[in-house]
Amino acid sequence: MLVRKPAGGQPNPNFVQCVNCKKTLFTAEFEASLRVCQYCGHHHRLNWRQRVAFTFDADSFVETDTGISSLDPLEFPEYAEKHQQAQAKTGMVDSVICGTALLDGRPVSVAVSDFHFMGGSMGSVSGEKVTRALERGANEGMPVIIFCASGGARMQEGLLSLMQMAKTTAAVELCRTRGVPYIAVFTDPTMAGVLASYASVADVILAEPKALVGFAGARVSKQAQVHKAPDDFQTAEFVFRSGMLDRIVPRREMRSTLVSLVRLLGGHLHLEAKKVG
Amino acid sequence: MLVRKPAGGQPNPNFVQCVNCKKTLFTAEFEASLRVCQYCGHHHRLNWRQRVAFTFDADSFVETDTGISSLDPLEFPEYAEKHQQAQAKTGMVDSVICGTALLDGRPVSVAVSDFHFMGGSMGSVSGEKVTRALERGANEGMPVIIFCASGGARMQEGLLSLMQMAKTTAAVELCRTRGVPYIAVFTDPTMAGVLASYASVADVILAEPKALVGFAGARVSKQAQVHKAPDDFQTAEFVFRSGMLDRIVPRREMRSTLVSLVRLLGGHLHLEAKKVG
Amino acid sequence: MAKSWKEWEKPILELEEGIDKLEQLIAVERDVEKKASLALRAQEYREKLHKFIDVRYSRLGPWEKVLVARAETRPYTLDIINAVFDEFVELDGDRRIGTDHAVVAGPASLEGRPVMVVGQQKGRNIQERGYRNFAMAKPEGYRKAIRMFEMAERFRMPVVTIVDTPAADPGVESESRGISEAIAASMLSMFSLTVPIVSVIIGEGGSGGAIGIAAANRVLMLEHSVYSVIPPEGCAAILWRDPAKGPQAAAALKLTAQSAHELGLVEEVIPEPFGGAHRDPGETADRIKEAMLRHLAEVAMSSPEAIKQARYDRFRILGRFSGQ
Amino acid sequence: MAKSWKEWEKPILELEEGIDKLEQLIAVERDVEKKASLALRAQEYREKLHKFIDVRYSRLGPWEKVLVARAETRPYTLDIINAVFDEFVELDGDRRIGTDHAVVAGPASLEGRPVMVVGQQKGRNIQERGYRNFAMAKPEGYRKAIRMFEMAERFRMPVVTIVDTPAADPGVESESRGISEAIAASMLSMFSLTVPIVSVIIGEGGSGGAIGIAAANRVLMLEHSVYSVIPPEGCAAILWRDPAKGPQAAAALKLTAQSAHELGLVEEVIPEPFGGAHRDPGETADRIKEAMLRHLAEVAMSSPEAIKQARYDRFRILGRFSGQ
Ligand SMILES: [Zn+2]
Ligand SMILES: [Zn+2]
Repeated sequence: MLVRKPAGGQPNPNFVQCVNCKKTLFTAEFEASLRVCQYCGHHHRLNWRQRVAFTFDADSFVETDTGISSLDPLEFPEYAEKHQQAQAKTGMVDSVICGTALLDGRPVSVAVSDFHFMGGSMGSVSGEKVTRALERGANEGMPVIIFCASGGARMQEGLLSLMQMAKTTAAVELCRTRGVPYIAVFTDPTMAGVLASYASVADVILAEPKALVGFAGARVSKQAQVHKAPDDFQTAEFVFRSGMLDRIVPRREMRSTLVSLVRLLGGHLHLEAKKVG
Repeated sequence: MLVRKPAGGQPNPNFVQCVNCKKTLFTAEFEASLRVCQYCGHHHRLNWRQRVAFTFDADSFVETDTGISSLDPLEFPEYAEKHQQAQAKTGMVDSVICGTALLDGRPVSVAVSDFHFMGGSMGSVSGEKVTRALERGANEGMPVIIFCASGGARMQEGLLSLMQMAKTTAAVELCRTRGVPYIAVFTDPTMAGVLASYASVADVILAEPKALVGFAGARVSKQAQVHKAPDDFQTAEFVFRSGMLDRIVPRREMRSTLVSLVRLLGGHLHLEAKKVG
Repeated sequence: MAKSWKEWEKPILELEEGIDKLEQLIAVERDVEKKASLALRAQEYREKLHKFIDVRYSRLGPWEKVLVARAETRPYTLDIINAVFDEFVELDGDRRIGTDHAVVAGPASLEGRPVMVVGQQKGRNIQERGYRNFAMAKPEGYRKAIRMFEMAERFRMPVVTIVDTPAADPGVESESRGISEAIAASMLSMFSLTVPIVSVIIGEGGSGGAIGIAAANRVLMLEHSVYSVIPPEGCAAILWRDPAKGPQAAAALKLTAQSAHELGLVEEVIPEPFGGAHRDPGETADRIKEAMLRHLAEVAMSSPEAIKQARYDRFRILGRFSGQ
Repeated sequence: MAKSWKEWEKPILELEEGIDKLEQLIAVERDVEKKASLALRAQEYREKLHKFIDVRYSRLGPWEKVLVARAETRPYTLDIINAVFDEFVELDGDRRIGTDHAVVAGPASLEGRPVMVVGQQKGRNIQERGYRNFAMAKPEGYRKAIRMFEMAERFRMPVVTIVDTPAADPGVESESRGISEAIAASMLSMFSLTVPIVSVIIGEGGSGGAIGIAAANRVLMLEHSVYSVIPPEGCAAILWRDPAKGPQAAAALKLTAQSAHELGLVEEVIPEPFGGAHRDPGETADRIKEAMLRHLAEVAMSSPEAIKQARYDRFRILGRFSGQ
């Protein structure tokens, strides 16, 4: 997270420090540049509210499916406490928020994963929300946009978390059958069980620069083969070279890129909507 | 080709020499082992009659589409002469023979390319025959088996030959749409325009051991990158490692493998035929 | 709690060795009385062994299940395939870049009916393990599986998948060829099929590596197999920074077939023969075959579109949360 | 017959240089009479040049067409894309192993209507040529194209392909990743679509590399583009063991747009502006756009299934033989 520069013991809210280059930035400028460092270009992690604000038409986002919340089906050690702490810290019910929004006036179905909530891990609730976002798009003919930020499946819900990989992927298949475009955006980090399910089978995949993207924890996959790993292993840039991404999009161009993609790939939905209306 | 061993100036028909290890073989044993050398295992090239005899139920092959023959649409230098020589040498009209046959009692649609006819090259006539074999399978619900043996497209028919790549591939798509299995067998050699069209998009691809299989003439593709090419570059074994083949099948097991595949992949056709009958 | 299969099997092996030795003595003993006495002792040993195995296998803990599921004496996928199917033609290749011997696949005949089989294959010795990559499939393996699924759809063949993997391959090369995409695309392909799919977990159902080929209409598990979102050692390393606490993690993760069944995540737990699948692979295969046939027949009662929808619905309801 | 573009362009370049020099002289000349006389000469030169170009480009032989089609001053695919479409979002990746900059692809807006574009891109200087691999697509490029074709089908977008390649990449790595399969699978994918497909050959239509993305409902060729089963040099090397006999081979192969049209293999030859596409890329793009819109509209008149069938029928009849 951002470390506010201490000034006389108290953090000064007018300044922030870049987590990458450690330079001091004016908070106002930093926010105006969408929390991208003006010196090194580092894209700082966003919470879901910032992501929504930076992406969709002003005040157009309507959160849905707010009523569902997590249980502790396995009575997993310390899960209940950790989960409550995450709720208190973020003000979120779980790691994914879903809803609808307008993008340059066009309705889209949205899910945003927030890494600040238990590392964005996917359990029953976040899997359900992603599924509902995809189903809403499929059923109502709205393009689906999902911002990924996750360490993977949430081990504290055991096999139930693993099942979310299949469930969300099934919902992607539904979008394909219905001809509804689904765009995923990989933000830092997009890993493991999320990457190996709904994230990787989007029609179009965008990523923020330098985002960590990979299947196995870097430790695991480098262990045996560290000599083979390029310097930028498991970054968006590496994954792009591997053919898994469509574009690496700087944050300031993300909204306009999504606007174009939704207009071009969702054109048939627009036409059909017109016919009906 | 096989060189008969001269004995007192006259070739002795009781002996042949292996083109690979140069050992002398009894003609009768050589034929009984399907023209595979007993010493080095070299699979000698077959003409289409041998291929049919070694593969399908005895006397079950019925040649079709015998009426079509080549023109010289580009009036290409020396094409007419070369084509006539090939006809005289092989007794074939062009490089591909098509028809129907039984395989362990089950009807199949068949095409066999014969390398002895102008290197098995694909012009208008062979492209048409392959297309008809695939269409017959698609329309009549018969699995399709094609034995490939070709240097590629026939340049003497220019762009018309290139169009056969698309035409034959379209017929494969028809088989897919109709749920008719199509099995290709790569024999020595399967190259260029044939490999880059109907051959490579078969449902199942078998190959004879050591068959030459590749896109570019070995000279072209090795030119710049000779250091990168493995020793078995453009052999069936290399192509298998590259994930392009299902199995390398020794000739003595080819028939039984095809029998199993036709029975297992064509089971639904059988059931439907039963329902009708 | 035993940390390894070897340690855990020790008492059984010792009893078996004892019986072997007694049998040898009996064979060379000429004195009739002594022979009878030795035979009696052998019988006692046998009963003791039987009872020991019985007790042990009727109350296996989660970690012991992990040990059994990973045992190298356990029947592997090809053992099951060879015993269950009348015929199997292995096919290969992802039509992209390579072969993957961690995945075996191809059409097979099940009681005379064609099915498409895809499974993960472990190796029994060092050479085999290298060749099979410890049953850790690479992208090529999942893409080969997708080819088979697509063929099954075209040729109206029910699909059977056999799961036995610690995980998908986590290597640098697998990352660079899109192991994540391959797993996801494999599930996506399975969800697109209108033919029945039945998956059987016969040993280790290792997280993404397993679910990648287990998006089925019915998922069955052998009694002592396990199915987990993360290897227990990995979980322990993250939670307690101590991979040796695998046994505790195994308990927390609820990774047994019984737990999965209670959570409603698998349709049936297939009982293993006395003392585990490895003590009677033939009987194990028979039971798998019976369950496989029954579930395939049940799924096949529906129309193609309904089969696809049922698969969607099966997974759609998985997850536990409060509220709507 | 000129063996290279440079040699062949020499007289034009000399005339143009002459005119340039005269213009410079005129600019600095103060004597009015001399100025007028120089202007007259410049005008004569200009007329001579115009006439020379006119004569030359109205009777280009097959080999000269090859030279023009390969000219590095010719508009390339991205030049055409940028001029023809209101918007273009380049997408990338084969979702298998890599990127391929010889192929550019993505959704675009054609007069406000979404279309999917796939084209082959040459490079103009050494760096660009390396980056674009001389527009020789690798398996990754064809597999990226397939992704785009499949998206176009799902999202009901007409497809436009732009062909300009000497050949598919013949390297060892392309072989090991299945360049043949990739080309064939790309055609197979195109034949499966129910949306309209129009292909435009703007420069070199190089054998398998070209047809791999040209299995379209309509195939259009720029007036001086070529389309051939084999590069003429390669043909000459095989036929006469002399690659330098490319010009003779070019004639034998009948590789011009006009020949292809006469053989019924392309629907329309798009006339190039005076002196070739490279002398007015804007006008060239306008003409391509007009033809593209017209053919797309014609194809789109049919139902989706009829569009697919029409594509099948278009290729089904290609070939010349006697008998039935
Ligand atoms: Zn910085
Ligand atoms: Zn030999």
